Amino acid sequence: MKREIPLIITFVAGVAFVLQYFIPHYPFSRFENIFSDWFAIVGAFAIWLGALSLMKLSLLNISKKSHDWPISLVIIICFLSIVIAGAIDGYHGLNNVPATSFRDPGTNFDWLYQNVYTPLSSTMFAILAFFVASASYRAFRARNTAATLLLFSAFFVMIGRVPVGDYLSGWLPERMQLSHWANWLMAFPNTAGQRAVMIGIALGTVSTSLRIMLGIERSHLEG
Amino acid sequence: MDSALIGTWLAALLTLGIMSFIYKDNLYYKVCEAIFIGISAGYWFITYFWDSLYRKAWVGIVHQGDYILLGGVILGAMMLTRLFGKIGWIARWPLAFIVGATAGLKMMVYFTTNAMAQVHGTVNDMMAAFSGGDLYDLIGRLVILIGTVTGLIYFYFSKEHKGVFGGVAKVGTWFLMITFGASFGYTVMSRMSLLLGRIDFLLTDWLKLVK
Amino acid sequence: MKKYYYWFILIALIIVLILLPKPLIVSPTVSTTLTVLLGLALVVVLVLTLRGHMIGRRTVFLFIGMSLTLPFFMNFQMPIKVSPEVQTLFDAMAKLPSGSKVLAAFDYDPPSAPELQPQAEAFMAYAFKHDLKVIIMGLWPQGPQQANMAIAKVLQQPGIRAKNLRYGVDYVNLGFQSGNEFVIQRMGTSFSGMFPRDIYNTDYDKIPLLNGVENFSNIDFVFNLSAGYPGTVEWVQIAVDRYGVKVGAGNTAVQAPSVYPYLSSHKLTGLAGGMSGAAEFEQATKEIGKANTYILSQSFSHMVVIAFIIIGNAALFVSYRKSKQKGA
Amino acid sequence: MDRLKTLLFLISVVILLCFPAYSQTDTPTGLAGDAKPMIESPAGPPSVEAKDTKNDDGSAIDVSWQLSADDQRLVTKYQVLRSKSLAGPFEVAGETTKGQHIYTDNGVKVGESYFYKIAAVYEIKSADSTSVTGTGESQVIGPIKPIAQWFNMRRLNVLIWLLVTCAAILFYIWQAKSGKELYVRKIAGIDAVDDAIGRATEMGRKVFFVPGIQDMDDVATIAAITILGRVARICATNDTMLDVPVSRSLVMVTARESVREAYSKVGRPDAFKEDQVHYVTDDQFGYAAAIDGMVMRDKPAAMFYMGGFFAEALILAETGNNAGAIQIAGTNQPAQIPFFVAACDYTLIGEELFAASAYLEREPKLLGSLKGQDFAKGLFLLAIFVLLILKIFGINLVSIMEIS
Repeated sequence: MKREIPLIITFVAGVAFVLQYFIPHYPFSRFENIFSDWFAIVGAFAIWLGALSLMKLSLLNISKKSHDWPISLVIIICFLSIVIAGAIDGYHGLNNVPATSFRDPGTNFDWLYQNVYTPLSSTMFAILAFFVASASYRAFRARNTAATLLLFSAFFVMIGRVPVGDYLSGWLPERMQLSHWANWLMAFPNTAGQRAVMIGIALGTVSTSLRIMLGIERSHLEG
Repeated sequence: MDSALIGTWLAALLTLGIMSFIYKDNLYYKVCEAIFIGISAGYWFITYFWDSLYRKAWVGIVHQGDYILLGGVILGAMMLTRLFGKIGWIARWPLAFIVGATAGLKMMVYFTTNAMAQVHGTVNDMMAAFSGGDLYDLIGRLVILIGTVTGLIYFYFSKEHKGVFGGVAKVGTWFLMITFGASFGYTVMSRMSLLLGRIDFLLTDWLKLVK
Repeated sequence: MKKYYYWFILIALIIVLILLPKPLIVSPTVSTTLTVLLGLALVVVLVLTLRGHMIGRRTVFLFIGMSLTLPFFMNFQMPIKVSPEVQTLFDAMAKLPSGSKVLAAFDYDPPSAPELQPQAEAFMAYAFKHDLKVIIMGLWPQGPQQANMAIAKVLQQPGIRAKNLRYGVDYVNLGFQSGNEFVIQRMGTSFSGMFPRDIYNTDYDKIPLLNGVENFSNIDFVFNLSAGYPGTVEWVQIAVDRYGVKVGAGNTAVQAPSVYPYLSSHKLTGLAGGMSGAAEFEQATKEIGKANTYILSQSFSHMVVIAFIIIGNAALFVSYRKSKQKGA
Repeated sequence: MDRLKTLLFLISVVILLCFPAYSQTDTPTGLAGDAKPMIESPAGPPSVEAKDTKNDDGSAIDVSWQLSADDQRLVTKYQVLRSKSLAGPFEVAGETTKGQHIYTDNGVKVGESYFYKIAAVYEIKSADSTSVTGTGESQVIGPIKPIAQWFNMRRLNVLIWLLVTCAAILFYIWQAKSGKELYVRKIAGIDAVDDAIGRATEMGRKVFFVPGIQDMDDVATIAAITILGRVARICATNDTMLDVPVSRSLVMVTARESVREAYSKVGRPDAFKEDQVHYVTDDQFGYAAAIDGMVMRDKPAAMFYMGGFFAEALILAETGNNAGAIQIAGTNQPAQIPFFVAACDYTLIGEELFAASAYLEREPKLLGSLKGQDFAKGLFLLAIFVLLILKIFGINLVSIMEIS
């Protein structure tokens, strides 16, 4: 039972979406709508699961007084503060006339979003710019034909996609200018390579999906 | 002090805190990171609550009597059993649903749009370029055809890369490398843009050095 | 140097920056001098590297920081050429008669805002000026909020404020729904099924703009701003290939190269990729904004990265030659 | 000269006189003095046709009409009017701009009958509100019933291609399971593993294996663990120290088992130490920073990066490069492949990672899938050539690949 039912659910849900593609008639069209709605709701619970697991882990850390327990405390405080702000703002919004949303400008939730969430999430990825630069200097080497071609192509794209490329090559005829090189590179060789990768990945996806639906692949149901 | 000013200073301090990582992994960074983890988990939690669970499920079931949505809620609630060790196996049901539905939809969309339509596009464009169009376009389309075919041959694992076949696969790798080079250039562009956004914030909104 | 000295230096620097005259724009001569100095510093790095002294990581960081910061104070203008992909996108928008219904899908979060927010603002301004009806939604929860920010900014333009645009009549924000590509799939049969209410919990049927909007067949154009999954790929796979709607996109630079095959197979109607795409899109729509300011810093940083790659490889080449000579 | 001036004057007078005359005939706005603007109605569309939309679930009807005679002159839009009875009342089902002559009405329900007529509308926009000034209606047609189809015939070609592909995959999986030897080509990056570890042995330095930051539910991590088994076996034979820093606790457990097994297989179970495979942190950048420290301290001779990598790939590859290690990478994350190619000696690109694991592990379901995919690739390549050659002979069959 513990094994069979999930396999049946996987099969039914998967096949419903495949059949829906070919059969427009009721009830297949209806199945697809119901499953899409369910998917949206289950997805929300899946995110909740992630957040609640994080809370559980942090609480365990604090109760066990493991070495970085103050960090866990910070996590919990921040989690609760934005959740409470969002809940209150949302609840007030329901009673307002006309109704307002918890993420409207001026709410506490929006304040946290603008001044805490946005700078932190943006900066987390922004610091990568520094690492790209240092890797350019210290690691990216034309050590073989493949890497050489890659770096040449990168060169044309990097210089051709910003106006400085045309500034430097402005003396050349229109079709020889660097932006034109970059356009050509993107439109043709890049498309070709991307397409080969795309078709390859698509077939890989088809075979993985097929294995999952037929229960040949069941690693997701273990553990 | 108004809340906007406090907000800007807070945002600036948090920005600098994360940036301090490039000097060295330190406590300031660790605290900022913890704030980020907590805030973003809470952000997702409450957003999904209002947008999906309230607006879609609660209102749908209670106000509009769309009881079929209850199926989704039950499956979703099963998901949360993961938090309670012993009955955690129940969570496999909704997981099976998610994995199955995704597999079914992905199988169709990838097979049609990313495989068949790409083959169609390659052939169709080539034909169009043959029958009319300038030399520039013809060469470009030919490049796409050769690149796609040789690239696919590189990813063909059932034959050893020897002789003519090996040569063709080699051409395929060249195309792939040019493609990866383009991605490389674009990724560098993206990373610089992100940092640019933060520097703009620090200079314009916080220090007000630039308009 | 003791550890806390760094803190003193940092705080002193911040104080100096706060006290500086504002706004700080330097003259063309100073700009040129700064640029030349940056170039000279790179030459010094080249010489050092060729002699076998690799400069430290933090020095490289300093270079990139400078190359992004200094251009903010400069007043250079560089002509921007609109690339064919962006032109296609703009042409598709320009063809829409006034009153057309455009679905704007905001599928990104704050980290991608530097690249995508200028596109969002240019799009909104263009749409409002040309009386396009905009229906906003997001497959990413942060998307609708980024949309609100763009609208708030655009509505401050006098020309647009004079139009007295009304929420629910000229634009509407449907908010976010979970479900990734399943959301698009469901919208193929019914928008109101997926979005029974807008962000203000107003019923779908009570919003005038959405009157008669059943599914994609009532939508004239989809404009998708995307930073990854779910995003442009899913919009093309489902909305275009199954429901035949026209989709144009603005992407982060990381994602842009991988959607080119869709452009070539005419599934995607135009693409603005990354900061350069944003600047070109601003040029095309004549809604000049942040991206045109940013593009100078962007140019500088690209040049520095290219210089670093060349320097690093020159060092490799020289050491390779040396080892060959020794061997011979 | 004077004569020319007179002529010019006369011509201008004539032109100016003509202007009001033109404006009176051209614009339909009313005459001066009238309180209400004069209404002029465009002619209705001469004929209308309504048909069930094919290949759908019966929720749409295609309506088409001939353009009104006044399409270019007066019409500003067409309204599609729908009713459930011949007599009405008719409601607006949709609108199109002028010059359009087809509309798909999605507002219908399967099983019911509908009547249609088309109104050509002439509309003037005034400053504050829109006022309709004239309409011309077509004849009513109907009844039409929307019908749901049981199979979307336009998608028959997709079904055939899909069935062939899936059949091939299943066939090869079956073949692999029944013990048939299936050939997979050598992969350069995997062959280089031996040399890289050999070098580490000669130099007496460590080997690092980094299995990415994804958990065990990611296929790339599973493939990585397979490759780790191979690496561990060679290390055990050569008596080279292997270090595996891990970022997920579940991956640690699996990787530890895999390494222990490898050491036992070559008869060196004593050489295996538990903390060779050790958990570092779940945190992305924290993980990268920690490995950075380890690499700087130990200066390994070879580094392997296999599995799912994201932004931290760049930091890792740079670190290994500075330590002077031979680096072999493999990932299915397209965004990171460029960085690995530029900074590593060998890179397994995307599918190669899975092919490598199938090649080493020889697990039937992976091997069979790989062969099945190869079959489909071959088929697609063949299709490209055949379609192009047929085209040269004037036969256009490209629609067999078309999706709709």
